[in-house]
Order: sequence, then C-alpha cells, then structure tokens
Amino acid sequence: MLNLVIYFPLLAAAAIWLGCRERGTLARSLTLAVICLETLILFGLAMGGNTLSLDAEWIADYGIHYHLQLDGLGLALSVLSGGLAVVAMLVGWERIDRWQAFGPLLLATLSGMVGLFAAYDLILFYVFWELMLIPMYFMLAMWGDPDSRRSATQFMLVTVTASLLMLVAIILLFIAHGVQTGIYTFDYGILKQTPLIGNTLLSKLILAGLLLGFGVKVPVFPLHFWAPLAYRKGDPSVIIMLSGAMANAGVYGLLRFTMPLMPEVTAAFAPWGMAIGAIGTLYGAAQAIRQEDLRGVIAWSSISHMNIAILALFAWQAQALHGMALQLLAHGLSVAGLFAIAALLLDRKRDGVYANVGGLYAQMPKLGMCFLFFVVATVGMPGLANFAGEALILAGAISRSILWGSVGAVTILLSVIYGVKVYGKVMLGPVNPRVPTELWDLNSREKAALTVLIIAILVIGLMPQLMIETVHLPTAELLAVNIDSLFGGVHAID
Amino acid sequence: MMLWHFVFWLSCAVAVVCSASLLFVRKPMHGAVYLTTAMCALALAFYLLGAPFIAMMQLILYVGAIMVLFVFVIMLSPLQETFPLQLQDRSLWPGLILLILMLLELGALLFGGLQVDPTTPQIIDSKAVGELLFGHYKLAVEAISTLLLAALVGVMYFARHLQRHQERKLPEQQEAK
Amino acid sequence: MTDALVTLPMMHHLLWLIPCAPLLGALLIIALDGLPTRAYGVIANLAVLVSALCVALLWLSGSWDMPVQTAYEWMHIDNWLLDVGFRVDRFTLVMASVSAWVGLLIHLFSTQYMRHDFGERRYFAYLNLFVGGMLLFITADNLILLYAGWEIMGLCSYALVSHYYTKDENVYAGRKAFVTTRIGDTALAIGIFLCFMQFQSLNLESIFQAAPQAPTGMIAAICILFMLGAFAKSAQFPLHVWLPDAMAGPSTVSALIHAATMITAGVYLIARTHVLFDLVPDVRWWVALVGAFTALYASVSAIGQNDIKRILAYSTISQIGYMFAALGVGGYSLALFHLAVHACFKALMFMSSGVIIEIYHHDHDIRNMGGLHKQQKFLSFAYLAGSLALAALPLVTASFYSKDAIIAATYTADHGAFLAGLGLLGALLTGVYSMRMYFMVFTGKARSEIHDYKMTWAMKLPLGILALGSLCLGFIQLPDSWSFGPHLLLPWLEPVLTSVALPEGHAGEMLELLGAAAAVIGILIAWPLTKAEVRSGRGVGNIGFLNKALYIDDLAKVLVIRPFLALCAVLGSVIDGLLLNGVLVAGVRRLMLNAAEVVSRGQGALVSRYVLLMVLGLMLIIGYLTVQL
Amino acid sequence: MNLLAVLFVSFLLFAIGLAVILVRRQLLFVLMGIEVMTNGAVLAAVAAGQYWHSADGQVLSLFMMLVAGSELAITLLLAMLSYRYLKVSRIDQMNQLQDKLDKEGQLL
Amino acid sequence: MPSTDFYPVIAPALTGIGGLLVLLIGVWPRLKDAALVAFYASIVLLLGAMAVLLAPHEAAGFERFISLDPVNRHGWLLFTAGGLATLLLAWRDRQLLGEVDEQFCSLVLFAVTGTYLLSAATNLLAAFIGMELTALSVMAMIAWQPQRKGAIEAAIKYAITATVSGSIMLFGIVLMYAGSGSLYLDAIPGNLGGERTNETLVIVGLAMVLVGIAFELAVAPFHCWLADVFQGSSSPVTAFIASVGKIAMLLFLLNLADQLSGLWPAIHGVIIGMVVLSVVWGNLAALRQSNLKRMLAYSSVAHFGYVLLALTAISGDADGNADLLQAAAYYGLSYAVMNMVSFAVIGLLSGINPSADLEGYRGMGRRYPLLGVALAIAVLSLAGIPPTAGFFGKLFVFTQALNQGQLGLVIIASLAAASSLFYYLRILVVFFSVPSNEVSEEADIALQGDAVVMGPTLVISLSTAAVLLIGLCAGTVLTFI
Repeated sequence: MLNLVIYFPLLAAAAIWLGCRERGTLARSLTLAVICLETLILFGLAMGGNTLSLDAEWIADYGIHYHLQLDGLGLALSVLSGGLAVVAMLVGWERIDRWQAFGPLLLATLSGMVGLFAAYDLILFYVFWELMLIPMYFMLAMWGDPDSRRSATQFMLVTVTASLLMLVAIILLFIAHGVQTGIYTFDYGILKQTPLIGNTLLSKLILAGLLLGFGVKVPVFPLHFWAPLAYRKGDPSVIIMLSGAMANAGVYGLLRFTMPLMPEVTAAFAPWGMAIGAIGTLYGAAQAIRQEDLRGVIAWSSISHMNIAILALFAWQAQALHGMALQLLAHGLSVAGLFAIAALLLDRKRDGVYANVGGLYAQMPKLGMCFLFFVVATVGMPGLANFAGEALILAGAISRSILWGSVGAVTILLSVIYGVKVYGKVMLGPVNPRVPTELWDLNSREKAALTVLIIAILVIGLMPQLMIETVHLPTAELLAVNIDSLFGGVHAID
Repeated sequence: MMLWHFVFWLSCAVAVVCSASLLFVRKPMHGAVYLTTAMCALALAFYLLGAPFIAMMQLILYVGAIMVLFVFVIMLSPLQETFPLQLQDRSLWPGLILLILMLLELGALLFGGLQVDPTTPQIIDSKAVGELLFGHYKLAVEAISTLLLAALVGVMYFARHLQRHQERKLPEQQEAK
Repeated sequence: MTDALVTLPMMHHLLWLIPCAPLLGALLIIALDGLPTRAYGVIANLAVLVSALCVALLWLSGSWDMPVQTAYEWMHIDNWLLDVGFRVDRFTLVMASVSAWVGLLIHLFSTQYMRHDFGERRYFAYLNLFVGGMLLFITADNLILLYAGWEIMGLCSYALVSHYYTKDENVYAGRKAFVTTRIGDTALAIGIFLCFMQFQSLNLESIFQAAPQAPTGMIAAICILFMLGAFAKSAQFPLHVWLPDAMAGPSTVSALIHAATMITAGVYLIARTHVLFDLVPDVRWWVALVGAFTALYASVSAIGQNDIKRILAYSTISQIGYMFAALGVGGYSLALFHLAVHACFKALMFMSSGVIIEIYHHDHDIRNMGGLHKQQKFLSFAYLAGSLALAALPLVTASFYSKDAIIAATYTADHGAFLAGLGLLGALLTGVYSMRMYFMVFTGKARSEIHDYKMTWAMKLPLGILALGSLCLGFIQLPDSWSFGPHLLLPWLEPVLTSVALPEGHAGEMLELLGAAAAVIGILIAWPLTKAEVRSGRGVGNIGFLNKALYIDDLAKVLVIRPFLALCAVLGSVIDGLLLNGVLVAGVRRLMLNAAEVVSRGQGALVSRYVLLMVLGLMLIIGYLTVQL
Repeated sequence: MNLLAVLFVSFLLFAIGLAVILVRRQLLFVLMGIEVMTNGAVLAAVAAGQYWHSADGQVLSLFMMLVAGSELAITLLLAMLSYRYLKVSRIDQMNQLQDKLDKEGQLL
Repeated sequence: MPSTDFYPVIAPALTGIGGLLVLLIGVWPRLKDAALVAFYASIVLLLGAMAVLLAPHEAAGFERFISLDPVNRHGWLLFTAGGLATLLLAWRDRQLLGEVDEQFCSLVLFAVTGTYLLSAATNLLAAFIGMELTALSVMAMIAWQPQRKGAIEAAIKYAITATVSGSIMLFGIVLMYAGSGSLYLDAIPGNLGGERTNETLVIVGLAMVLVGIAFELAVAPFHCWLADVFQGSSSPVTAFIASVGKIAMLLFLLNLADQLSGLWPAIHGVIIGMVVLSVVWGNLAALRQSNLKRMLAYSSVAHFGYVLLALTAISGDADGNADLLQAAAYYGLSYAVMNMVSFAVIGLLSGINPSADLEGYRGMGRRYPLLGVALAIAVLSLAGIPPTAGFFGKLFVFTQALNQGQLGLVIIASLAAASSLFYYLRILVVFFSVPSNEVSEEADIALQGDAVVMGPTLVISLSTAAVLLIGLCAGTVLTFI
C-alpha cells in the first residue's frame, strides 16, 4: 500500500508522458484524475488513522534501509500536497500549456513529496528530497514569467548546495552514531533509539548541516534569499506546490531529524533557533509591507509564516509543535489560496503589480471576497486555520521564551499591515484606467479550486482538534525526547 | 676501472650535451644528427653498464629505425624551414624555470642523505635477457606485438589518408583559400 | 448555577445561539447567491432578532448567574484545553443586551437607510458577522474565544469602513482602523499567551481563581498588555487616530461599531478581567489617567471639527475616555452604565447624522447645513435628545446620571482631584461641541439646499426608541447619594462587577454640582458661539490646531509610520539587497564565472601549455616529496 | 657505478627532453624531445637492472624502445597529416580546439 | 614458481587474435560490407566476455603478470560491454561514416585488449604495456576521419601529452624497480626494507607512476588534453575513452593502492592536492563551456577528483581500505555508464549538430522525448541527483572519506558538486527549451531507418537502465565489486 501511494503518481506520470505525446488536454484530464485519486487514497488512509510502515534492507554495506513509515503528520502533509496539486491544476487549467509535460512533472513532484513524508531512512529521505526537486525545477524554469529560468536556477543551485552539505551532515551523523554505538546505519528507526550524546564540535557541525539543508527549503531567515525571486517569477500554479507543499518538507525534516537524533546540541541551539524564527518572521513581514506587487507580498508573507514554524520547532514544546503542524497545513492552504488568486489574476492578464491593478473588486466581487478570505486567513483571523496554528505556536513559544515569543507575536500586527494593504491596492480603490473592462468573475472551475481551499481552511480553523488528533501521535513521540531536562539552565526564562 | 669511469661518464656527457643542443639547433636535420650522436653515446654507456644486448638494440632500434624514420619525415616534409630558438619569447621561461627547479629538487632528493650501495657493472648478456623475455614475459611479448600491430594499423590508415589527400588536395586548397 | 440549570434548561442549551445566529446569518448571506437584494436585509434582521430574543429570554428567565454552555472541544493539547464555550452572567447580560438590541435597531434602520446604496448584500453580511463577533466576544468563556470575537469585529470594522471602496481615502481609512487596532490586538494576544503561561489555562473563571496566587509582576505585565489592547480597540489616546478616519463608512456602521459596540470592547475587556486589574491598582490608575486625559483631549478636538461625523467620532473617544476613567478607579459598573447610555445616544446621533448627510447631499460640513429643524421635526427632536444626552444636561438626560457619577468616582483615586478636573473640563467642552453641532445643523437658515428625505417607520422606530433610551435610561440608577429614586443597576451588578464608593459628603455634593454646572455652562456657551460662527463664517472650526486634533495624527505619521517604513526599507535593502543578493548571490555568481574564465585562460589551447602544467604538477609533487621524505 | 649518479644523468636527459618539448614548438623537435626523455628512462632502467643484477631492467628498456618506436611512428604520421591538412608544423599553431566560453547573458 | 593459470589469458588472447582476424577478414577481397566486420568484431568481444564469465571465480594469475580477480572480472565485462557499445555506436556514426572498416574494429579490439592487461596487471610492465596499447589504439581512433575539424589536432595533442606522461610513468616504474628490485606489485612492499632497497626511490617512483595514471584519468593539473580530445574525436571514441579507457586505468590505480597501501600515506598530500585541484578546476572550467563535449570533459575531470577522494585515506594499517576501494570502484562504474549515455546521445545527434555546441541542441529533448529523458537521467546522475548511480557513487565516496576524517575535502568536493549543477542544468535547459530551428529531413533521426539508430538506441536504453539500476540496486552492485 505504501509503495502504491508513493509510486502511483510516478508510474502514472510515465504512462501519461508516454501516452499523451501530442494530446495536452487528455494529459491534463488524466493528471487531474490521478492526483484526485491519489489524494483520496491518502485522505482515506489519514482518516483510517493507522501508521503504515515497511522495512527492507536496501544497501546493506552502508546500513541503508528501505524503510517507510507514514504516520499522521506525514499523511496530513501528503494530503495537503495532493490537495494543493489539485488546486494548482485547477487554477492553471487554461494558462499552462503543454500539459503532456507539465502533468507528469507535477505527478513526479507529488510522488517525491509523499515518499519524503514516508521515508524513515535518512538516505531514502534524501533520495525523495532531491527527487521532488528536479521536476519542480523544470516546472519553475519552463513555465512562469519569461525570465523565470534564472530564478529557478538560483533556487535549484541554492537548494542543492545546501542539500549536499546536508548530505555531508547526514553522513557525519551516520559515522558519529556508528562510533558511539557501533551500529552503522542510516535507518531513522534505529538512529532515534540512541540519540547522539553530547554537545561536541562534530554534533554542532551535523546540526549546522541539517539546518542549512532544511532551512533553505523552509526558507529560514538568512537563507531565504532565493525565495522572493522564485516565488515571484514562477508560474503561480507551480509556486502553490513550491511554497505550499514543498516548503513543509524543510520543517518536517528539521522536526524529524534534529531534536530526536541529537537532543543535546539541538537544545543548546534552541534559543538561537527561536531567535532566528522570531526575527525571520518579523523580517519577512516587514519586507512584505514594502513590496509593490501581489506575488512579492505573498512570497514574503510565506517566508514570514514559515519562520513562525521555525520558532515553534525550536520551542519544542507540546503546544508549539502541534501548532507547528497546524501552521504547516494552514500556511500551505492560505498561501496556496493567495497564489491561486494571483494565478487567476494572471489568467486575466493582470500581473498583480500595484501600478497595473486597482479597483478590481467592482468587476470581480466574488474573486475579491475569496481574496479577502485568504488575506484574512493569512493574517490569522480566529476561526480560520492559520489562527489555530499561530495561537498554539505563540502560546508555546512564549511559555518557552517570553522574549522571542513576544517578538514573534508582533507578526500579528505586521501581517495585517501587508495583508490589507495588498488587498486594498489590488481589489479596492478607484478603478485603474489600465485595467480592461471585460474581466470575468470566477467561473465554476475557479470556484471549485478556491472552494476546496476555503472549506479546508474553515474546517481546520473551526475544528482544529481533528488535525491535532491526527498529528498527535507522531508529535507526542517526538516530544518524548525529554527536552525539559535538556533545556534546563540553557533556557531559563529570559 | 678509471678508464671505465672516464669512458662511461664521457659518453653520458656526450649524450647530455648532444641532447641539450636540440634546444638550440635551427634545422630539424641538424637536430636529428645530434640526437643520433646522443643515442650512440648512450649505446656505449649501456654497453659499459653491462648490457650489450640493449646497446645493440639501442643502435638497431633507435639509430636504425627511429632516427631513420625521423630523417625520412624531415626529407618528406614539405616545409623546409628553419626554426631559430626564440629566447625573447617570454612564454618559454616558465617551463625552463620549472625544469631547473625540478632538477634541483631531484638533486636534493637523490644526494641529500640517500644512501645506495655502489655496484660494479656485471654483464647480463642477451641469453639471460632472452630467457626472461620468452620465458616469464612471453605474454608481454605477445602484448607488445599486438601493440606493434595496432601501431601498424594506425599508420596504414593515416598513410591511406595522406595518399587520398594528395590526390584531391588541389581543388580543396583552392576552396580553402 | 444549578438553579439556572433547573429553571432554564432550554436557555442553557441555546446560549450558543446568541453569537452564532448572526454568524450563521452572515454565512447564509454569503452562501445564498441570486436572491433579491432586499432579502439579504431581511435575513440579517432575522438573524440578529434571534440573538436579541435569546438575550431577552435570558432576562425573562430571571436566572442571571452564569449559565455556561460548552459547544465542543476546540483545541486540546495537554493543558491547553480550549473549548468553544459560552458563559453569561449579569454583567455579560447587560453588555449583550446593549449589543444585540442596539444592533437590531441599527439593522432595522439599515434596511431602509442602505436601500439605495451599493453593496447592500456585502454590507449586511459584514454587519451580521460583526454582531456575531461582538456577541461572541461578550459571551466567550475563555480568552481565545474572546480574542476571536475581538478579531472578527476588527475585520468587520475594516471591511465596513472601506465599504465605499472606490475612493482611496476610504480604503486607507479602513486599513488604518484595522492596523491601529491590531496594535492592541497584538498586545492582547501576548497578554493572553502570558496568561496561559502563568495559569496553564485559558478559561476565564479558572484564571480569576488562580490570579491571587500569581506573581504580581506577571499580573502587571498581563494587565498592561490588556490595557494596551483595550486602548487601541477603544480609541484611547494616542491610539485613537483611526476612529475619526473610520467615519468613512456608512453612518449606520459608525452607529453600530464606532459608537455602540466594538468601540466599547476595550471597556468590556477590562471590566471582564477586573479581577486581574484589581490585583495591580498601580497599573489600573494609568487606565484612569489615560481615560480622563482622552476625555478632555477628545473634547478639545471635537470642538474644532466641522465634519459632523468627526465631531461625533471625537465625542465617542471622549465618552469612552470617561468609561476608562471609571474603570481605572475601580468603578466597573459605572463604566458599564455609561456604556449602555452612551450606546443609546451615540447610536441615535450617528444614525441621524447619516440621514442629515443624505439630506445635505453627502456634505459632512456642518457649516454648510442649518435650518433643518423646520423640515425634519422628528429628526430634530431625536437629535436634540441625543445632543443633550451627550452634553449631559442635568436631571433630564441619562448621561447626567452615568457620567457625573464617573467624575465623582475619579475623585476618590490617587490624584483624584486632577483626574476629576480633567473630567469636568471635558464635560464643559462636551456641552459646547455637542450643542454647537445641534445649533449649526438644525437652527438658523439653511446654508445649502435641503434634499427631500422621507423617513419610514423602519427608521423612525429605532430613532425613537433610542431617543427614549438616551433620556430615560438614567432613571434606573440615580446617584447613590440621592435617597430617592430607583437604584437598580449597580446593586444588581454588585455580585459580578464591583463599583467604587463615591466621595461622601461635601466633596460629593460639590462634584455633583460642578458636573451639572459644567454641562449647563457648556450648553450656554454653545449658543453665542454658534451665532458668531454663522455670522462671521469663521469659528472654532477654523482653528487648525483644534481641527487637526492637536496634530497627533500627523505626528504619528512623522514619528511612527514613516520611520517604520524607512526601517523596513533599510533592512530590506541592507540584508536582502546588499548582503544576500548583492554579496552572496551576485558575488558568488561573479566569482564563479570570472574564475571559470581565469581557469580557462590559464589552461589555454596550446599543447605546450598543457605540458607546462604537467611539468608544474610534477615539480610540485617532487617538491612535496623532497620536503616530506 | 653509483646508481644515484646514473639516475641523475637520466633525470638530466629526461629534463632536457622536457625542455626541448617546452621550448621548441616545432613538431619534429617535440618528437625528438620525447625521444630524449625516453632515452633517459631507458638509461635509468638499464642502470637499475644492473644494480639488481637482473635482466628485468633490460627487458623493460627493450619494451620501452618498442613502445617509443611505435608511438613515434603514429605521431610522425599525424605530423605529416598535420602538414598536409592543416598546413601547420608548430604545436603552438594548433588552436582549433579550445575553450569557448559563453557570454554571461547566454548562461542561465 | 609462477602460477600458470591460463584463464586470465583467454580473454586478452581472444581479443588480440580476434583483432588480427578481423583485419584479415577485412582484406578478404570479396567481402566489402563493413557491417559484417563490425559483426565479427562484436562476436569476438562476446566470446571474450564468455571467457571471462566462464572462468572460475577465484582469483587466478598468469605468471604474476596479470591476474583475474573478482573485481577485474567485472571490470573486464564492463570493458567488453564498452567495446561493444563503441562498435554499435561507431557502426553508423555520422562522423565516421564510411570509415568504420576492419581497421577501426581491430583497433577497438586492441584497445580492449590493452584495458584487460592494464586493469588486471600485477606487474608494472604489464600495466605499462596495457596502457600504451590502449593509448596507441585510441590515438589512432581519435584521428579517425582526419578531415573532421580538430581530429588531427586532438590526436597530436593527445599523442604529445600522452607520450610525455607515459615517459614520466615509465620513469616512475624504473624508479620503483630501482628502489625495490622488483616489478611485481605484490612483491614490492615485501622487498622494501631488504638489503639494497631504497624506499625513497620507490615513493618517488610511485608518485611519478601516479602522475601517469592521473594523466590518463585526466586529473588536474594533468587533465588539459581531455577537453580537446573529447571535442576532436567522434562520439563513439569519446565514449570509449571515457567509459573504458579511464575505468581500466582506475582499476589499475585501485589495484596499485591496494597492493602498495603501506607506501600510500607518503603520497596522501599529492592525492589531496589532485582532488582539490580537480574538483575545483574541472567544475569551474565546465561552467561556461559552450561545447557540450568539452563541458563533459571538464566534468569528467571533476568526477575523477571525487573518485580520488576515496584514495586520500588509503594506508597500510587501516581496515577501511577495502571499503574505500569499493566506493571508488562503484563511482567509476557509475561514471562509465552515465557517460556512455551522454556520448551515445551526442553521437546520435551528431547529424544534426556535428560540432556538439550546446546551442545546437536547443529543443532536442522536446523533439525526441525519449532521447531527452535518457540524457536527463544521465546528466542528473552526473550531477549526483538521486536515485541515480551518480548519487550513490558520491554518497559512498563521501561516506568513506568522512569516515577517514576528510571533512574539509568532502566539504570542498560537495560545494564543487553543487556548483557543477549549474552547467548540468544548462544542458537540460537547452535540451528542453523551445527548438530554435527546424532539423533537415536528412538529419532528423526520427526519419532515419532503424538500422542507423538501432545501435545507439540499444546502447542508450541499456546504459540508461544501467544508470538507474546501478543506483537503485546499489546494495547488490556493491557485493559484486
């Protein structure tokens, strides 16, 4: 079953690619069907609530296992990826050309993501980590703005550089663990049973590598530099996958592989981590304020929100971690919603630069309402998904460190500044004379895409307990690392 | 023994000097002559070292075959130009400096504390060589014959092309110009 | 509590309906597409009516003590136990009644008033959502739910202020309102999280129970944060700047949000958490000071306004200032009393002002009005009732009973004389600007064309009820020092909301007299002032210092907004522009590409260079070995 | 016989051969330089063989000569082809094959 | 008492004699179809492979000259496959058209013979002869069809540099012999310390041998010839050099390191220097190349830098030697297959873009999607993206090097690997962007007969599958090496 859900999209991708060489429309329909099916299967699994697992020897000489385990958190994030893929398809339905290429790439990315969330072996994880990257690169470079190639390349280079250093760190971890216990293995299941002891230079290096590799993807504050450009230049459909689904992988990786595998050094780093998260949150928000185009604002807001997740991660505390899981989902949904809006505007030949828009509400009230809904979700309106995540995160973070928690909380203010600003600039105000008059409001396809997101955001926001229960088991398992004793003196209340 | 030493080092010196003169001569043909001299001197040195077989081979192979090949090529070469050494060409110097440095290093390495027992030359005649060659090294002989064959094939092929080229070079040259 | 369960089983289960009916109404309005526009108004009215009736039922049931209902578990992680739960006590009931019923009246008024407006459906959706948010805020039994209601109000305020979105100023005003109040929201949120950190609970009751054992420093921090939240939401100095601009929305919105309900949320918040504030009187005193100062400051500013709605806006700020002053000295129930009274007369005035503006062709300037009394008698009398209530005309208006008690109460605090002095001065000026407004609009000759406007019963009924309330609501609670008359409200509230002992004897009487005198004098000053202004065409409204409200808004722009934006820009260009994208990305790119060229050049294309490199390599290797061996 | 001294002489020959290659860019001289280098190696091989009183050294040198000869044959023909086809007799005129770097704008 | 097991000799003898036979068949007057010659040559190679497969699995030596051990067995199979692939590619190659006659085929066979000898050599002389045999055959093959632009130049450049490096290696062999008194690799460590031996000479000799090896592997700074030779020769020959010649040399190097592990620490510095120079220089030089073959050549320089990374830690007393060598061998194997794919693709497209300029490939991936994907897989493998063989090669090498404490080197290598992605992406982007111009019908490979594309297609599909399989089944592959 596990293999099926991971490789089904990949096989379908190959089939579609081979079968629909000149038939883009067919490829589009098939891709949508496959993604929907995949998402439904994943959803069913998530509802079932069981943890799937599979373990086999892979490369015995290096202790690499083909170990898969898909628990609640992984399932939730996988379902999110699938759902976002559906949305990405729906909002790119007409705009994206050559579905016979795009569809398979999208499917391959999805396959990589599901595999990533299921991987229970560091090398396997890395394999899927890179696997989802390649199709993503092509989608970024081949579609999107005419000059998206450069930003895509920058994204790819930065990510891969960091990933390679992360690989070095993973290998070091393998060696350090082997030296410590005599067992040389990359299997996460075995590694986490004997976490790395001590706050040595080696473990610091390992942590640094992991932080770098995962942090770039998140993107954590000083490593975010690729993101604004890539988010702005890529096709919004692709960016939905990149920012909404793929960014989660970074946080997920940090969650899985830092604290449980080397608690001491991570705990020592945690205050810094919280500081980075908090500062990054504010910085992202502050930059979002000064953007002059819709996609720029969304990009920075995404950065800002993902940094909150980092704040939560390093708080390593029950509420914060659960909140982080919620935040990942919520951010995925809301940023996807915003990019979907950007995509729909792009369909209407509006690029979202303030100078070219304004007063669109008059022509497209429904789109405007949806836009406002996503803005409001993004700024953390209670009752919507983001709030559930942010409230838990900030409560947890403040419990751990009043200073950084409070600094992070300022995002409540800053997010609303950019949120209502961008909404006002794009949708409200006097009608921009450059805007053509024959813009159509949402059609049923677009409505469907946005409704999926809106319902998901509402459901998670109103009944977060559903999600909390889904992710509770893995999170509790991660929390089993007795962190409070580690934080001890290091982390007294500032 | 003195005489041995004298002749041996003299022949070595001749070899070195003649080789070095390659650096200065203007015409390839002169170079070939110097080279031949150096090889003959080396053949003498080989003989003195106690390797008469190799000395013979040196004469036959190098002087007899290789140098003749050179001379043929020089004669066949359409461009009968001279090539004066251009010391003012600055791109030459780095190489020379590097080589001198390398020699200094080697000198330091060899004569700086390295101890090797002196040895008296002992004649190892062609019989011993032959036994080894066709005994232990029979596969090597086969391999080297294959190598010669390969070289032959290559030469044949290129020669064919040289021929072909000559047959149709005129129209092509016109075009090229 | 058990009593309540027995006597009111139904109500106990229907508590959720109070906030949720309007929320559902909003949802329906959004979801149901294609109905006739009028139907949306009906839905909205019905939804609020349900809430109002539920509240009324609560009154009628007679069990006011803490019915609690838990709808479902919202979030539960370890000790973070968060339910969607509602709770009503006497205090809440008063507040809910004000919100629901005033809300209902304004809804009713809106059906007519917004009839020819654009975006009616949107308007009613937000209005319903807003009432839902307010009621959620009031009835919430935990801090997060309370915060949820608080935020929903903020959002609706934003959307409704920018209702006429085709003008940039209106959009900006909405944004300004949202952002400024959000400053307070942030503080409130941090305060809530600190509460959680300290008490490991978010439920109000359990927090109140645990509070006395908590360290004072923490309580003080929480209270300061709550206080900031309240100040921003309730437009207290210096976070009041958004309110005058927020008048860009429809007048009904101003009536509902910026007069009766949301604007008083801050008052409610502090009263609600008074258990905490009681623990730190020093912090509480600052509430009083800011309140009293704002009362005066806003009155001063109101005098200089010419825009009828801005006058009302400043008057609202001022009146809320009184409420805060009451809160600050511990007179929570006094604040609530004044809140209810203020809701009546201010809603009345705002709605009326909407009609007035319609009549004068959407011109807000009172200098261009005048002479309306002859045309609109009903409106004139209603407005007069409101104005007098605002001015707190002794004995006949409700505000006299509520406001003067506050001034008296402030006297009991530390530096009480100073606080009371601020209040009295404010009261005097209130009389001035209130009546100036009335005189300018209704008396004299018309200074511009008066548009014909027919008010239907749907407009007159709410105005009538509210006018009645403005005049008579005070009679339920005459001053304590008076031996006669009903004393209904404060004693009834006593179990949940304490008040403060008013000054006894001489000082008390003195203050009462002074308060009454201030109002009367103010009203008396207003008449000649208006006369002079009408005659000369120049008056207090032309004083820039007053008109610009002491330039606080401009000061904020210069001192806060611009530096903030500049900071954002500088940070962005230094960190992203220079360091990351400049040095790192572009630098590495340049370095690599140039190095590629250097390497390629170094290797060249000639075989002699190749050999040279080989020799170099060999030389280095032999050198290395020479050194090594 | 001092092995080291002979080795040094052979090094000297070797270096001279290299020098010829580096200094004389005419194809024929380059080839001669290569021969000098090989000769140096042969000398060393013979000396080493004598040092160990073994025929290995001589076998080695014999093979060297053969290899050098065949390589030379091919190279000489290549040189001829080069004269004929490219009209080039100096190695520093051979630059058809070289790095061509893309302008920055053509890159990604 | 040298053992005289004949098994190791069968395969080289078959190919060597087979080469001669092919020559003879070729001059047979009535036989004029080149295809038949190539067919016979292929049969010879298959027979050689059979001989290797049928030989017993234990290590077997012949006269201490060459020895066939399990690693070499697979190496030999690889070389045979490489030779076959070269024949298949060359058979109807556009650039070699009409010139793939019995001579070319025999040269391929001779070159394969050389690689057999080289990789299995236990005697320095065997290695030298094997190397020279390969080099000589290749030298002729490079200039095949001398009219091609750059063919002669490439051959001359190769000839000069190869002879120089050959002399250096020869000198090294002589020095090793002078220092130890033996040409047998397995005897040298034992001889040392004995009377009249001299370790210094052996080490200097070893270093010079290493220079020769480094030249053939094209490790910086001895790499310069590679780009010119790749560019100047036809794609089948390039493929042969990359996938067969270099791997044979690599196997000899591994053998050398294994046998002389005691002396290895003395030259660690040399190897570290080579590693750093190679990964940096190779990747930098490739960054902006406008010619695909040159780009792949420089990438090859970098790749062998990574391979050598595994050899920086060989030493006499470490138990990790076997793992290190295994990692390097795996890397070499993966390198061979992925380059085979790339050059086969280049060869197949040489009708459209004979100069192999990158720009000429614009849109080829869209025009020929299967070809594009094969190339994409190969290029991604070169870039070290999982789950291809290239990734696991890097993983193993890095793991082993880190296990020996080479953190700094590994970080340099991984940064260099990251920067390499830049030019690999350039290849992919060019291949998959919008085609810039139409392809003439004559050159369009989709329109050509099966006979023309069958060979390359076979090679491409098999080696692409190999790239993936070697990666996915790395565990199994490792047990073979």
